[in-house]
Amino acid sequence: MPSDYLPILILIVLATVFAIIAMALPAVLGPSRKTKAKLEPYESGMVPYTDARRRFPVQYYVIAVLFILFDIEVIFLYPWAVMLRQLRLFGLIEMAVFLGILLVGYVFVWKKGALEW
Amino acid sequence: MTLPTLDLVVLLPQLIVLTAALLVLVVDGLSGARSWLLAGISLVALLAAGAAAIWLSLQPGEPRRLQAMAVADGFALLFDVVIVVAAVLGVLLAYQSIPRISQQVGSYYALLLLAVVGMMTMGAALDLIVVFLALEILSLALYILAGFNRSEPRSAEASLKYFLLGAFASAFFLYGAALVYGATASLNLEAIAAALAGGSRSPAMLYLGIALLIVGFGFKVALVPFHMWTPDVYPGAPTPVTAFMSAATKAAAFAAFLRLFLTALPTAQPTWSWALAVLAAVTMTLGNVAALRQRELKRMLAYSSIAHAGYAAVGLVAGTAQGAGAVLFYLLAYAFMNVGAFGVVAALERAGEYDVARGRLAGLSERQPALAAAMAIFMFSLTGIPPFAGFFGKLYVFGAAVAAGWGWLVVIGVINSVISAYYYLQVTVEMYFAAPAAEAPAAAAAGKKGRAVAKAAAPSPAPEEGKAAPAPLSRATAAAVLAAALGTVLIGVLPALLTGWIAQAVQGIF
Amino acid sequence: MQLVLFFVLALLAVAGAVGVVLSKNAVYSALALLLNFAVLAVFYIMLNAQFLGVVQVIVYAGAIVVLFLFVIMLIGGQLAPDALTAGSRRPARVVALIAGLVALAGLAYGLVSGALAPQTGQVQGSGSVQAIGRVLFTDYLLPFELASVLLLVAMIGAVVLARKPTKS
Amino acid sequence: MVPLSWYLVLAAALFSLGLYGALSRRNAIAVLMGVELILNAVNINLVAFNRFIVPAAVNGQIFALFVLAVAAAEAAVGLALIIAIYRTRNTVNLEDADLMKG
Repeated sequence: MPSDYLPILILIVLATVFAIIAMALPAVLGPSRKTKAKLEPYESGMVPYTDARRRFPVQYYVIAVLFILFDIEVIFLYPWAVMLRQLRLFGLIEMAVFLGILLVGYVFVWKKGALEW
Repeated sequence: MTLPTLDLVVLLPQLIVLTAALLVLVVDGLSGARSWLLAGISLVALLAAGAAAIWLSLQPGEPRRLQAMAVADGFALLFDVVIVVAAVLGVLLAYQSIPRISQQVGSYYALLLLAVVGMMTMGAALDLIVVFLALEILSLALYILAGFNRSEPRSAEASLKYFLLGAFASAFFLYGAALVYGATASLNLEAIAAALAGGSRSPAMLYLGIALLIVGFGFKVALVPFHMWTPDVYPGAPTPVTAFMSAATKAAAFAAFLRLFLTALPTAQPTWSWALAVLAAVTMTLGNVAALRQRELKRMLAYSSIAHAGYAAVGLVAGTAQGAGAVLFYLLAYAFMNVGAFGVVAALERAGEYDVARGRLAGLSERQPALAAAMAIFMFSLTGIPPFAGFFGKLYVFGAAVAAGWGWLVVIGVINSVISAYYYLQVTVEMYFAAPAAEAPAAAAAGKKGRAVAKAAAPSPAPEEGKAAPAPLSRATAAAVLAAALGTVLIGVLPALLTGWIAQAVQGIF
Repeated sequence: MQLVLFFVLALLAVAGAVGVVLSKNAVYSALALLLNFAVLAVFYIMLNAQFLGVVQVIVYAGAIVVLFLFVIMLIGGQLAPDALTAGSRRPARVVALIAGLVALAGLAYGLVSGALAPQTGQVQGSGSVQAIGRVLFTDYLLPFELASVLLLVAMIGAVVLARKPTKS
Repeated sequence: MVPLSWYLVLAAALFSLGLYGALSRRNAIAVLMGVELILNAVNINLVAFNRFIVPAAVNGQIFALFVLAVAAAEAAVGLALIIAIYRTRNTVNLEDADLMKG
């Protein structure tokens, strides 16, 4: 029932309020002295030598896509895991087929060198 | 909890092709591209799948079902055969030209086979979810195949256009499916029909849903207001892909279109058949008129394929078993003649070329008489001149429409056939009677002149002649063109071999 | 109470959609899309489809929007290729506006005049993970396996398309 | 209890906005976002119909689940196409980006 989700709603509201307070308080209370060093992105104490907003190499895209596709796989795995006891061997086989097909794709992607950078 | 029993034989053709696709991926991944091996696996699997489909369709008794999801009735299985025909010819055509444009030959064959899995499943689907997933499998595979030529920017842009319009069309299809679900409370085609048998509770919603479904399918088969991707994508895609998708996508989409509308929505037929009749009339006319003005072969064939979608839709408008059978026959004929025509284009094409100018055909009968004869057969058949396959396809489609009372639509169809004769026959005239252009391609000119005399005038080649083709014509391409020509002639000479079989097969969807 | 919640959320969802459509900057479009997706997840939970609500957050908000943003960052929002052939977009925009309005009017009329008599009986847990899993892995087994074929196609596609155009 | 027709009108509104977006935008990524909006409108419809018309079944929700999966796969391929075009056009810029390797 939707009312069961009330605690989650309260949590979301609390978290939002806390974040707002945490960001607002220093702005109101603390002094604001901006220096060049403070405004720079933090790079482990090193002086940054490039702009942070630069473009990535395209090779990363394949990794991102694989992430999406295996993310979809997880949404099927979750109800399967919940139901596995009742599905028994039948469930095991159908998920093996599902994963087998994806595994072939994974091996193909790997062997084609798309995962290297 | 009771677990279902699965009759996997229902999906035997699909399973064979899927296994082959996985095998291609593994072989290509582990041992690098060996073009002949990958093509061989694909060919063997496709032929095996076709044989399995024919074997299944000859089984006596009720069609076998996989739960309430898929059925292996004659209708689905014969459409499998049509798809196999287009795919086999597509593989043969690819053998020479794909390695020229890409190093990823394994991906090509795997995607083609996976597209075939989706196409076959579309014809067999009994549930809107399965129709949708199958449609998406074939669409995604074709978007990628259409953009396979990575060195040609126009090819990639055509592929993006295809993708965006296709995704848009899928969204329409889905919205329509959701509304039909809302109106009937069911996703299963037979349950939808049962829910509508006693009249719909919310007709406005149902008709909106049907309209959106027509838009979705209209995009896939390229009916006219939804055809704008075709003239860009057909020339932009590599020729073997164009050949394959022009015939096989149409077959798969029409299979699902017919089954969905005739099995699930027969009660709404008076409404949708009118809408489709108007679309079919506009499609035939605009497709043919636009094709008249094209100076490039692939673009001309793209518009001509739009017109042919219109002809096939006439059979759907009829909405009878006779009409459904006629569409099936038409698409089988179309698979041979249209893939064959694209095969000839592929043979004439130079590496990295975007489209083939029609002027290149001038004097082809001198240089490559067998190729010219095959092209002439395809052109006659596409026009609808007896005794070729296309004639009987049109005859049956128009006959079914007349029998169902759609006389005016048939009149438009016949007028259109006359218009189409102009540009199809002009191609033949150019091959046989035009003087070759001054810049005749050196590669193609190296024909065997000795054989040129024999059959130059007659439009029917001896089977051996295809093999004796000039050097630049690869054996695989020659075999594809030859097979397509033989099919076109055989179906045209002996249509009775198929009609009885088809008439029985389509009973399953009513 | 539920009606108020519905209106607030619906307003947010529509605002998100408007943001997607009207933002000039692709990054803002993607963020508005995120808002829209997240609000829809709440609707799913209100509609007793809890599992779908969670999946909506994981897949749409967590994956698809991230992929969109990734690509926008990769190539720069303004640099994305034109969808259709170039030319003046004004006629297209007018057509789109008319199409959108006609679609809205038609759909709203069709749906409301459909005079549906909703059966609003209470049903327990029909959207739970168990209920989904029970049906998905028995009755809808074929679509489930087809989904993996679809993912395989997408995987091959990513490898084919995202590689450098190599010319031998 | 919120009536069904409200959900349907909300879905219709999202559909129309998505339609407008997909037709009016020039940027391919924005068009794809419009399509995503339409797919979400579909999902609202499916889930709402499931809840109000066949509350005992879950077939509408399962359809919505597959729509989601397909939307993700579609986005993956579509964005890959966009990147592919971008690369064939602007290979030089992206070669610069490869410097990040070092």
